[in-house]
Amino acid sequence: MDEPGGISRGSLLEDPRLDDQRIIEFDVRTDEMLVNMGPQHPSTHGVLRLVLRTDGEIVSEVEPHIGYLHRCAEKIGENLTHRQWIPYTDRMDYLAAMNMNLGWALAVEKLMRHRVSERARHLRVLIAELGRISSHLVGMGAYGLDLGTFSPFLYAFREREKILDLFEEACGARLTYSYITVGGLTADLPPGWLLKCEQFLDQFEPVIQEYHALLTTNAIFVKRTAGIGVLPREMAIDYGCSGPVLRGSGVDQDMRRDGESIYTAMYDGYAFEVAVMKNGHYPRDHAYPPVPSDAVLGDCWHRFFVRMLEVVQSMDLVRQAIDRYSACKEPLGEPLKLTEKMPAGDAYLETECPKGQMGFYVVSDGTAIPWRARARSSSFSNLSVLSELCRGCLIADVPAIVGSLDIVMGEIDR
Amino acid sequence: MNPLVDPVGVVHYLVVGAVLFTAGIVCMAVKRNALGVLMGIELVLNGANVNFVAFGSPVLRADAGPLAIDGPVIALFVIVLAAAEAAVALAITLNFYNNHSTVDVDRADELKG
Amino acid sequence: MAPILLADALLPLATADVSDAAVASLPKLLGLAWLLPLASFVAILFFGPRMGPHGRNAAWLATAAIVASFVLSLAAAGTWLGAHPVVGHAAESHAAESQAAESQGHHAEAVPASTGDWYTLYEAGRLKLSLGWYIDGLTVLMFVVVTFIASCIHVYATGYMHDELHEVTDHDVHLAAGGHLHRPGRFHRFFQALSLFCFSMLGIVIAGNLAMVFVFWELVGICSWFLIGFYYERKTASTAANKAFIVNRVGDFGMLIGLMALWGALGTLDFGRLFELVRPAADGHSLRVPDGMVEFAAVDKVAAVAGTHAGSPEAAASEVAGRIDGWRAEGIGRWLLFIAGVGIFCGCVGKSAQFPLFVWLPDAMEGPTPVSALVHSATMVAAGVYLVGRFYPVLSPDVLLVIAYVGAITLFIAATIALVANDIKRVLAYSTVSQLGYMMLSLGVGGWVAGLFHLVTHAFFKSLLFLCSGSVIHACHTNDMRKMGGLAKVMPWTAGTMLVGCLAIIGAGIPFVVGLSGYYSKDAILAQALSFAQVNPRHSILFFAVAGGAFLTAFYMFRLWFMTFAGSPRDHHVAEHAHESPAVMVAPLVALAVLSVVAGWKLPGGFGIEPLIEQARPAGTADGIDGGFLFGGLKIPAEHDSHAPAIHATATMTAFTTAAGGVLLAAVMYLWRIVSPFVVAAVFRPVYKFLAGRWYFDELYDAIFVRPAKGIAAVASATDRGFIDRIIDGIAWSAKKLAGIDAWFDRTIVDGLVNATANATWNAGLKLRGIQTGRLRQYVMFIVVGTVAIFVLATLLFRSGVAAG
Amino acid sequence: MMPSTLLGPASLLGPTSLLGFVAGGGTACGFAMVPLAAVNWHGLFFLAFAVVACVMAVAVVLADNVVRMAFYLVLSLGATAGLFFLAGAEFVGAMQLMIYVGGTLVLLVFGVMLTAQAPFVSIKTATGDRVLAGIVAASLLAVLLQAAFSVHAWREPGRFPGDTGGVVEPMSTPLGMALVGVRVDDPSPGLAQENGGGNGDGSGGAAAGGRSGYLLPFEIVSVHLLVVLVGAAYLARAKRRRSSRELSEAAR
Amino acid sequence: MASFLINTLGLPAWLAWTITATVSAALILNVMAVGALVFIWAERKIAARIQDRLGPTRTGGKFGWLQSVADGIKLLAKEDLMPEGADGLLFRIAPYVSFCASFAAFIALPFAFDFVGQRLNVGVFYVVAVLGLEVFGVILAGYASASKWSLFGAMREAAQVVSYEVPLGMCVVVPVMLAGSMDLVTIAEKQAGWFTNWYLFHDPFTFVIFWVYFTCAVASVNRAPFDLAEAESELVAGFHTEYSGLRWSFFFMAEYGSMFLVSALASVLFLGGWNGPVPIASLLGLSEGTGDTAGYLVRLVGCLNLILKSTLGVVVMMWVRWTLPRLRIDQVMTTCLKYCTPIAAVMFAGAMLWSFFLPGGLVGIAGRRILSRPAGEIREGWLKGPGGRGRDVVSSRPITEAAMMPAPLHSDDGRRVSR
Repeated sequence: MDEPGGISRGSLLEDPRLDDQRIIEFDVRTDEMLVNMGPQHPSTHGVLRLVLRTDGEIVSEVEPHIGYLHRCAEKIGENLTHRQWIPYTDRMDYLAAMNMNLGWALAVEKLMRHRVSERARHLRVLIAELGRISSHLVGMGAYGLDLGTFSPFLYAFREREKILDLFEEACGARLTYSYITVGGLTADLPPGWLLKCEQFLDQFEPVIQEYHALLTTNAIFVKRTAGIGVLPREMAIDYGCSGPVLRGSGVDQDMRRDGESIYTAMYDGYAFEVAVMKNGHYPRDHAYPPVPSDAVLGDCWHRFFVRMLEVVQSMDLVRQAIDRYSACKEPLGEPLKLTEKMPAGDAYLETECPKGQMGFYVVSDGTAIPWRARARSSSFSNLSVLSELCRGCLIADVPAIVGSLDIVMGEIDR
Repeated sequence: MNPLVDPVGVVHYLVVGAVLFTAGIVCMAVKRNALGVLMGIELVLNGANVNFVAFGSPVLRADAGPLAIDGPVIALFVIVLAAAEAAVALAITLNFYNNHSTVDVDRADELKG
Repeated sequence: MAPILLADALLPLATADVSDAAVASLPKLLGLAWLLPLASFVAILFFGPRMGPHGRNAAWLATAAIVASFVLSLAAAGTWLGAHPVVGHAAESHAAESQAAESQGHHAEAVPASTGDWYTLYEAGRLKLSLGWYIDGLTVLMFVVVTFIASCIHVYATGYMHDELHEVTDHDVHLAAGGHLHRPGRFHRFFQALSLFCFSMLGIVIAGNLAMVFVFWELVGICSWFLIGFYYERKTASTAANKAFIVNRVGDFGMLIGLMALWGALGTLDFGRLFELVRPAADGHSLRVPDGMVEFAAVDKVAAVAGTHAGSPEAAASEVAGRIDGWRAEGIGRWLLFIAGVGIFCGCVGKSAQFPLFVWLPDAMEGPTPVSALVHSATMVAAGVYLVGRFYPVLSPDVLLVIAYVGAITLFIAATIALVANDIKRVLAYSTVSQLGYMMLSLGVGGWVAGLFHLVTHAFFKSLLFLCSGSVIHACHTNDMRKMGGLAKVMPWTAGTMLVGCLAIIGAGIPFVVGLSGYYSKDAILAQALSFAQVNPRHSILFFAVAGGAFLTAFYMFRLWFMTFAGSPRDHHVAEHAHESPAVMVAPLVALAVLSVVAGWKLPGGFGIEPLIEQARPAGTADGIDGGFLFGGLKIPAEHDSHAPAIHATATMTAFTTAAGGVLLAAVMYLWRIVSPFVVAAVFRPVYKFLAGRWYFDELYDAIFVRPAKGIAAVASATDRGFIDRIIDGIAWSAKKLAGIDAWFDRTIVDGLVNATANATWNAGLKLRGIQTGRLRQYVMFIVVGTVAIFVLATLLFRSGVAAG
Repeated sequence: MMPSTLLGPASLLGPTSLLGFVAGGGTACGFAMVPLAAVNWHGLFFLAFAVVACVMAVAVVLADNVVRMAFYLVLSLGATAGLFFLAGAEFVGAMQLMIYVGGTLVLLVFGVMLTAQAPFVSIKTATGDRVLAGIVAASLLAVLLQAAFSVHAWREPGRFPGDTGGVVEPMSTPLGMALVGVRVDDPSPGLAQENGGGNGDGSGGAAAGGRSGYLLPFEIVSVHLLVVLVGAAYLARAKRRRSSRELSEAAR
Repeated sequence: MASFLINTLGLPAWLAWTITATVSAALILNVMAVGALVFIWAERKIAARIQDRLGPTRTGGKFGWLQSVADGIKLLAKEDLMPEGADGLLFRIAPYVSFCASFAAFIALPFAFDFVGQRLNVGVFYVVAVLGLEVFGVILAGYASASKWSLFGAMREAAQVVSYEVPLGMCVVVPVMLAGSMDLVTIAEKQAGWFTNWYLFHDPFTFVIFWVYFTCAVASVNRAPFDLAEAESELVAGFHTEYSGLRWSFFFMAEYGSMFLVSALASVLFLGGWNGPVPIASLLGLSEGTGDTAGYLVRLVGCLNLILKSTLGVVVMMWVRWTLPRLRIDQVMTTCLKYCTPIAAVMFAGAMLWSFFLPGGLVGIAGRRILSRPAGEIREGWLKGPGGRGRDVVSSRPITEAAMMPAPLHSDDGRRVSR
């Protein structure tokens, strides 16, 4: 067997059959195969490269290789003003760029100890939660694709397109928005936008049942996901997993509730319940399908289901935000003019992005250009657990597990 | 006896059977790969089968031959047993491969004198 | 008569134009009904322990199988009746009509039995072993009866055998280490054996030839062995099982002789062929010694004929054929027919517990009560009677007389023993033996329908009685009637149904009006015995035996009922624990009780069990049989003669008075206690002891067979040890000495030679091992070279032969 | 015509050249001498299948790559199935396709893949072995052909299947009946009479007399297959290997 | 057709037969090629409709009906790539092996009464057997591509198809048993009449086994949710990862041909073949067996019937594909060995018992089957030749006297049995 991509065998286990206590049975003595999944592969969500060590259909080890999308975003950030770096955050998690903007904006605001107006706060909630919905729609549809069903993907994109239409109307862009900025938002909503948004929510709500029918409760889907890639609670915490991956393992943590005050203050007065399994059931404020009997807490199915719940949760939050936003009569306020004089010091803030906890760290030496700008990627931490999850699974489970982690390479490689 | 003008007779089939049989024997004798030997065995059995079918065929002999239905029946049994034999032989080969890390039958000489 | 009613309801399905096809479907229907219990048996055998906790579901499987069999049997009955409706002679048995019309009416048209083979196991020359069927009204009826009773008993046993569902502590088994035996429950195994038994019994019923009968006969025997010895840790149970088995073998030995006589002489065991040979249709179905038997018996004469025609077998054969009628007239071959009949009957004696082989049946009560009810009252013992009935056309009058006497003796002995027995099940067991005697007697005196009718009705009420007794035992945990009494209050259902059973068995009824099922069957037997006695005054003792038996039956049955249910409790410990049985046990009782009442009745259309049996009557047996060469001047009267008012009225009145007398006496002694039973016993002490000792049959057999056998064995053993062993020891000593000399010779000379040879071989082997290269491919080459060499050699040597081909 | 005098030199040339002779010679004289209208299509198809079967069989011998060998074997066996169809044994042909080509060879290919390591895909044989095997095989072929031509009855031409596109007797029904023990192709008068009487529906007792059926061999083969199934599963079963850690613990 | 050529046009027999054979082959080839084109277009449209799209709309004017042709031209024009380490011969030949297997199976498939390439007595077995050969091309492709993903796909395919042949065979045997023949034409003929005569409605067991058959058929032609061999999210494209251009399209043609074939087989075995739900022809007093124009028309309608039913089956397969996720390989094997096979076995036994005890079927009243006939009768029927078996087959094909006569048989004492 040739060694693909110059991966030396030494970096992997010598012979897992002899050292791994779990594999003590084999039928035919087969040689192991090293196979490359990616960086050009239909189900690795971008340019992730996985090196699989397989014995027949059984995967004995998975080693992710990253860096194919590295663009030196953080280094660039040290040469731009705080506001100029916002478009670069767009390109991190390009599926939820709004939330990226929000994270950086809040971090800088934390550094400057600035508070945005009420109207801006509610608008931010509205936009961020819509962004969460659009991100989860992609994650959910693509997950179906990973498992071999094509149609739900297009159903998801159909709905996402409508959100993108709304975003386009608000800020003029469909993917890289740079809408939320330090000290507020670049513009207020155009007239009639709220009505369209409500229309969208109304027609979107029944569509979710369709997704449940096609995916969540589909017998084959359950067979493919339930009990697969079980991530135990402790391991999830140890690896620093966050977001739906963490909550899918039953850890009750959500930055919108448990985060720093500058972030949680944004959600003051909003009623929502964190989508996590507590005492054997999920918060049931909507009609959800029941948990299948062979699903184990922390498996692919639960991760997927948490995302499904968060879509509904976000819809609820958007509705609340629309009410509050339209009740606010004060002006939105202009974004901050970031001049030469910035407070020296540093600030780190984690926000709850669709993929997990996204942290931005800014160190300022008092000039308009940050001395350091760093990002803590949630997908990166979530991906790190992949090797653990894939040990001993089948090849077909690898896309299922990768898909359930819902990673975005732009965020990992930065 | 020209098969292009005269009706095909038993002897034509016998010639084909003989060629297949011989090819199988050569295959068994020449191949060092255990699977090649196995294929040789299949060829040999197939050659024999051709003969059985020929002897029992109602077409090839004007008098239906002494074997009549027995020919195809025996051919059927041969096919079935060949399948069984192949399964066992494959299992043996795999076992051999497990123990010796090769399928070279020349390496299976532990019982030599 | 519920099953028959149901079957009647199925009639419209089988319309006339499809009747042939319908009858053709009978073998399939009945065959399936027959095989279902086998399927259940196999399933339980392999998966029994895994069927639910402790194999609980095995019961449901077995019950489902037998109930399905019952339903199929019903369907078969409907099909049969659709094809051969039972019509017309509604009132014929009790209101006598003109006999001429009668004999023209239904006796003339004999309903053909359906015969054939499912599968031929083996066929070579004359010997043909096949799985076949012989289906007529009797077969269908027996199927319905057997499967129905078996269904009831399966249901009942699910309740009764409940204890076996968990660990059982057997208080009857004392371990050497002290304490009682603890063993796992054997619930599923019980049903496993029960299923196998049903299969075997149905096999006997449907069998189309004697060989098949024999196979299932033995299978029934082994099932009986399993079931009697169900509690095999108990010494009594295991010995009873062995006893039943061995005693039956004695009878089967006779049966084998009969089979050999038939097959040797006639070359077939097929029922249809046998009947045709013995009663040729051409001859009006009258009995005659078949040609084969004559030829077989007159073997020396045949040889003589053959000697005169040496060289032309055809001529000899035609001569023999010509002379056979003459030889037959001389009476040659009669003995063979007699032996065949008696031989087959021997088997029936064993299986149906007739004198002198009845001793096993009472002991067989060691089995669980459902077994007693099914195996030893309703079905297995009925097999003997059934076989006699089935084989009836071949039986000559002499054989029938033997059968009648054996039946009479049996019924009397058993009835007397039952008088004094105290074990509730033993009373019933002896009652069974006695009733079987009735049936045999009835068959023997020509009452074919009466005997088989009694078989059916008896099956209902005897299983009922047994199940009732089981219910009582279940409640009291004892078999001893002396500890019971007054149970009617606590067990009203059991008492009531058992009363119905008792009334049925004694033939209670309002004379000439209506009665329980036993009333009809028993009266028919009595009438036939009376008819027989009138024709053959020398044998009128048979009638008195029957009448006396009726009295005794009534007495002991009511003795049983009064001791058990009437009066006040004798043992308070028992009475306190007594309780009514669960519904699953009571339900079969009620069903059987209803049937015990109505089984003898007839529908307005004239349909009933008796006419159905009448329809199945073998051709040629309706008009009685004359002759008999052994006992001279024997005449078996036609059965419809007994329907004549004179005979029938007498019989009915006799039956009524004897039965009433018996009940009255029992009431006097056990209900009103005017006469103390103890006083009676004291007065007739020798008789009582004789009866209580069961006529000392066991002791008699012990003295006649067992002890002499043991004695002979002891003598043989002593001879062996004292004489033969000595001689052998001496031989051994001298051989040892001789061997010493031989050993020296062996070591020095022989071994030397052998070693030299071995060395040579070894060296040769060492040199030759080079050929064994271990190279697979070379071996192939060797084979090919060898083959080619052989071909070339063969071609060279046998050139001419190949060229000629 | 195949003159037997040619057999001598042909056998020396080995199987390949002989096959070439059979195929080439037959076609050459066929097309050269026979007008097109007189061509026997049955024979033409026979020739086509026979050539494929033989050439592919030889190709199996000559190929080094084990997967290619399997491929050639499939073609050879498939062509043989065609020969069976031509011989009127359609059922056998279909079975050959189904079991042999479909089942056996997939198994084989499976085995090939499991052992398809670069060093084993082609294991070379010494040339001497090849030559020796060729000589021996040639003599074997000579013997076989001599035997084939030695019986006069086999040399008789068969029947023209007519201008009906080869409609022949259906063989599957009598074949199936023979497998369950009834020989419908072999009427013996005594048997029919015996069956007619006695039995109710005549389904029993048909196995007697005449040629016997194949019920017993059929059953034996069934049991044999079962045993083989179990045996093969046993031979290639999952084996438990103790890990080195367990072994070291056991040694302690 | 041959008789027409011989009798009407006066062509010599050899030429007539050659022309007939060529025309048949060409027709079947067209069914496959055109069928594939149509089905690819249909799959695009159906998938689009399922996914709330329009699919091709412009190519060819309306409905994008020329889209497949455009695709084909593109494929023809594509560069034919072969990986460096590939086994050239096997790599090149593999698509054709698959295609030939699929094509060869069509030979025995009857499109209507007498509309069949070659009527075989063992038609069912032949079709199933030849269909099984298609896997061989896939395996060769997988091996020869020298790509690990291809090898994975091929191994999955081998395991899957070998396993699914077992339940598939069991399912197929049920109609064979009911019809008492392995001849597809006979099987379809036995279901003539109202739709209640279809074996689908013969008894509950056949109804169940039809669905088992369909499941196994989907699995054996590698369609979703059993398309493990080309699972694009796991194995990139499975066995045809390295293929492009025309060779790749041959795989596709084989796949679509097989889809149509198994659907057609389902129609013949369970859905009455070319017999419509209502026997319009016989109600009108027309017979398909006659050689006149009416007979040809009736057969043509029957042909349409069969194609409609088969297309329906193909559409259902597409519907399933665009709805369900893909199973995992172990779940595929579980489905086969733990569900399909036992169900098929039980249903087979059930159907057998049913036909034994209730030979008339659920509704229709058919004649007694071969199983319940005594051996003597079967022998007589066989001796009488094909015409004597069961219902008289009215065949328009001229059967000469010589062909009608089976081989003479010997009695025991060697005398010829004269008939």
